[in-house]
Amino acid sequence: MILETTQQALQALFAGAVPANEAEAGAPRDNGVILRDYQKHGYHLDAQVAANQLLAAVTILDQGGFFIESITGVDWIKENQMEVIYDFSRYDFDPCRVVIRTRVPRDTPVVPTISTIYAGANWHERETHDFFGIKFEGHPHLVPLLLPEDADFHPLLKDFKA
Amino acid sequence: MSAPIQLRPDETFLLNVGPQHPATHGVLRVKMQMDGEYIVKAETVLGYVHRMHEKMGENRTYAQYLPNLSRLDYLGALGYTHGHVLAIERAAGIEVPERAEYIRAITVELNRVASHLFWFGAFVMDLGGFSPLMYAIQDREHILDMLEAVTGARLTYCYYRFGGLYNDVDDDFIEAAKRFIPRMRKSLKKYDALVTGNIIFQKRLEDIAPVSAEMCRKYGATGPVARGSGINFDVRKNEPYSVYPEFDFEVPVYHECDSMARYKVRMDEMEQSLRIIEQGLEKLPGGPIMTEKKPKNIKLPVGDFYQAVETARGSFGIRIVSDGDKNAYRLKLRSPTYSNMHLFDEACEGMLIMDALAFMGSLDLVIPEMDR
Amino acid sequence: MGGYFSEIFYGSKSLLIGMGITFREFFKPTVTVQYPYQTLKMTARYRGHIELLADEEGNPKCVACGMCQRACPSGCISLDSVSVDVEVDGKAKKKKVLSKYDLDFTKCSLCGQCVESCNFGAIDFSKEYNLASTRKEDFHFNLLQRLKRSEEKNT
Amino acid sequence: MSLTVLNVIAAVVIAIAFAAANAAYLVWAERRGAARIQRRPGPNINGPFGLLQPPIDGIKLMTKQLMIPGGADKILFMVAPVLAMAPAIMSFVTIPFSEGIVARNMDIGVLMIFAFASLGAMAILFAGWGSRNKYSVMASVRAVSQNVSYEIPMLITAITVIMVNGSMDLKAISLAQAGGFWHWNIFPSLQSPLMPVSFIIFFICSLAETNRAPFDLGEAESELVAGFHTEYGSMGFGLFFMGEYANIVIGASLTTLLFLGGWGCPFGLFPGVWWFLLKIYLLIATFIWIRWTFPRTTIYGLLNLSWKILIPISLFNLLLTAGLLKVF
Repeated sequence: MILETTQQALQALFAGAVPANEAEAGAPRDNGVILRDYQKHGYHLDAQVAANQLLAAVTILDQGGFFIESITGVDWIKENQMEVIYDFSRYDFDPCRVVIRTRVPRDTPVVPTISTIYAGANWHERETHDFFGIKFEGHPHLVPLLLPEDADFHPLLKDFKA
Repeated sequence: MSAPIQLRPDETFLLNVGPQHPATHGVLRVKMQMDGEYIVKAETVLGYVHRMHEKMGENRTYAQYLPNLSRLDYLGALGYTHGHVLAIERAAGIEVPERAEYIRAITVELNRVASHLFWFGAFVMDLGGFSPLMYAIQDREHILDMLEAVTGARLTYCYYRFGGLYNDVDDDFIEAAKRFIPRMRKSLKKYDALVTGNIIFQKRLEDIAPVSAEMCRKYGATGPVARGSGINFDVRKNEPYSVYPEFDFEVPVYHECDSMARYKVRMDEMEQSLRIIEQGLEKLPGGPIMTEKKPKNIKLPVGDFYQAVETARGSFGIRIVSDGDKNAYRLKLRSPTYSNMHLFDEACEGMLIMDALAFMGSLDLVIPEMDR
Repeated sequence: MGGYFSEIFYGSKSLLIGMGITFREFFKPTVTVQYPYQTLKMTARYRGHIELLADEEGNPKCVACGMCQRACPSGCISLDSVSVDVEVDGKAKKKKVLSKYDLDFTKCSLCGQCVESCNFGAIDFSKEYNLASTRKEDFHFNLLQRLKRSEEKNT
Repeated sequence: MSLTVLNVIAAVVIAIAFAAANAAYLVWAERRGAARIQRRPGPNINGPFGLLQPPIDGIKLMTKQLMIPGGADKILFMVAPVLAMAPAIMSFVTIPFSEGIVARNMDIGVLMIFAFASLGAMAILFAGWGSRNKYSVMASVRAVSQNVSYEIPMLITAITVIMVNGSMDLKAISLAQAGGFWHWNIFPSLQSPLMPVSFIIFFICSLAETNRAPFDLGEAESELVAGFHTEYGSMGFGLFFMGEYANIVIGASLTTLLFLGGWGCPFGLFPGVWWFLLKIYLLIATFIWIRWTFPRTTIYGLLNLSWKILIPISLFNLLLTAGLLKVF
């Protein structure tokens, strides 16, 4: 039930035809909402949005009563892109795990912060900044959290050499 | 009861709690801006035992990464390894024999009881009562003995394998587990009388440190912290995995939102875990413990896989981004205490330091799990 | 006012119940093991550090294939082999013989991947747990030497 | 004249020796007792039943370097441990162990012990302030407010006993209760029907005054690291420790003298020092038993207990006793 409403709400962010399943999405995929096979992937909805749509997408989830599970990044070095992945889930018995992802250029990895919507995103964003150097615009306190205070390296980048 | 007092943010001092402090149970640091004994503002500093497990996940094969998972949460390690093997099995499409899944559930629940027991002892010790810790450790020792006889380790287990188990349980284990359950129930009654009913204990926890359900949602708190705030959320029920749908158990939920509610949730959870173990031992089917159709070197298909499990501390998630290689391209560990601790900063404002540290104890922190 | 007195009453009662419990515990026997004087027997599946196993002739079963070395997540096993001429059925043959098998126990996480990966049953866990030292070097085990020593002891 | 001086010196030496021996062996008893409650054997390696553990601990403490943290107020820092120990020893001077065994009996013995007991709060304050440690300061402030609040109900109950027995002389109070346990002050009489309540109040107050669990807020090791003696090592810490145990002995002695008939036998037979010692050690065993059973109270719970429960009840008891004394 919540799955369909969330899917529709997220789909409204995209104008025109967007891929609705994995097969249509192609690789590298275009922005849009995909229904995933829960048995295989472990989550239901997979929405790839542009960085400027992020706040709108997260607001939809916040209004839908989702809680924030985690935020992480992936360094796609071959495609010269950086991906930020947001995991959301629900407390009730209508399981619906939503993944919001956004891709930004690797050289200028900047996405808006969602800590204004979800206070708990604060540490997750700081951690992602630690590991990938992704900048979260508007974050109140973007200093290293898990790495030392003076760390200027980003260990999860694929070209990181210790 | 802490009366509402007017805090003076202009006349404060900075209290550095940790990284070496008896209440933080490890190396956690909280910078507290204090007005007398009241906390005006707190900032948690993490990372003192950060080991970059996620990078190790990229450099090691999936099988080689197995021992890492038990180094996250040293008190409830089996829950985390369970999440890892389930994630790989889901992604690679490996079928697990039923007997193996039952043994996994039994051992995970035993480990959960052990973890909660240790938390119980340490929590009461935070409040100044020392003897319950010793009683709790005494009971926990029985569990560790059982698990040691099966897995060969006491804390950092490496027992589950993709598609099954390292080795089978024997009759001794089943007997020991059956003996343990009534013993543990008796102990739980003792803890109830000695600690839960104690007026000093109640006064210290009741109405202290309220965490609203909305706050839990914003911070992504899970596990007993969320259940103590009236949220009926347990991954075992909400998103059933393994053989948990086969078991008849309840999810204890309390609506008081205070430290006492979080305490009671965990105490009740021990009883529910005992029920699961009881049923598991009864239903334990025969058969193999390892699937035969298992590739020697596991390679996952290209894609993005997520698996959530309910560990002793909350919902643990593991995300594997695979590019088809024998290593993960990216491996993210979502640790529950990381989110649970995050709300501490906001929730402890205006609290007495005494209550704040009791609140911290009620969050059930394991620092290596938080720092990863 | 009634709440005031009932709280005092039930509070005191709960305290007395607690004291009753600790009083009973006082007279129960102790449960601890006096470690250096008493020791526990390790269970059959206890995982100590690994050890080489010998065949009937007292030589290591290991064929120096290096599977364990590759399986180890921490890279704590290093082994080496030499080729020796042996006579099998009257014909001279080259055979790989284990010449070195070192375990750096400081890195080992006792996961058991090496034992599982071994196709020849040449390594197993030892039951040793009294391992303590102030020097790291004490945990660089020469397993080949250990095997020789234990074989000598047995004969 | 010189005999009197010798007497006094002997009394002081004995008092110190008694305090030190008690401190050392009460630690042992506490560790053994706690261990039994927790189903461990406790210290049992050094000597039979671990009886050599206290002297070894003492030697260890004495041979350690005395560290003074940088920035600490040196004088206060050094004075505090002595100030913790000295009043405790002084109080022994006036405690009658039996009719004949007392260093210096005074007409105002009760008053003197209370006067010295309040000096203990100064030691804690000095230690906390002098250490230049935020945890220590917080702990000492807590401990002082606790000591001040618990002195009030303690004194009020003591006054009740003094009124009933008509003397501030500990020896006289004890002698007034001689001849069987039914004469003891703990049991209600026509003039003082609430005496058992007074005893419980006095007992709770002596727990709080000696900073014992569940009122050990000055130490609160899980919150304030080690409270006011965080910065103390070696014999500085040792003196605090001895002072604490000496205070426990005094608290138990005072309770025994005021409520439990002093050295009197419960059945009126063979009164003497053995009964006194038996009673105080039973009380101390209860102290230990309580410490290893309960969690710590909060600071406001502690103050609430004193101001909202103990003080009103003890005041009511005082008034009731005063009235009944007039009637009967």
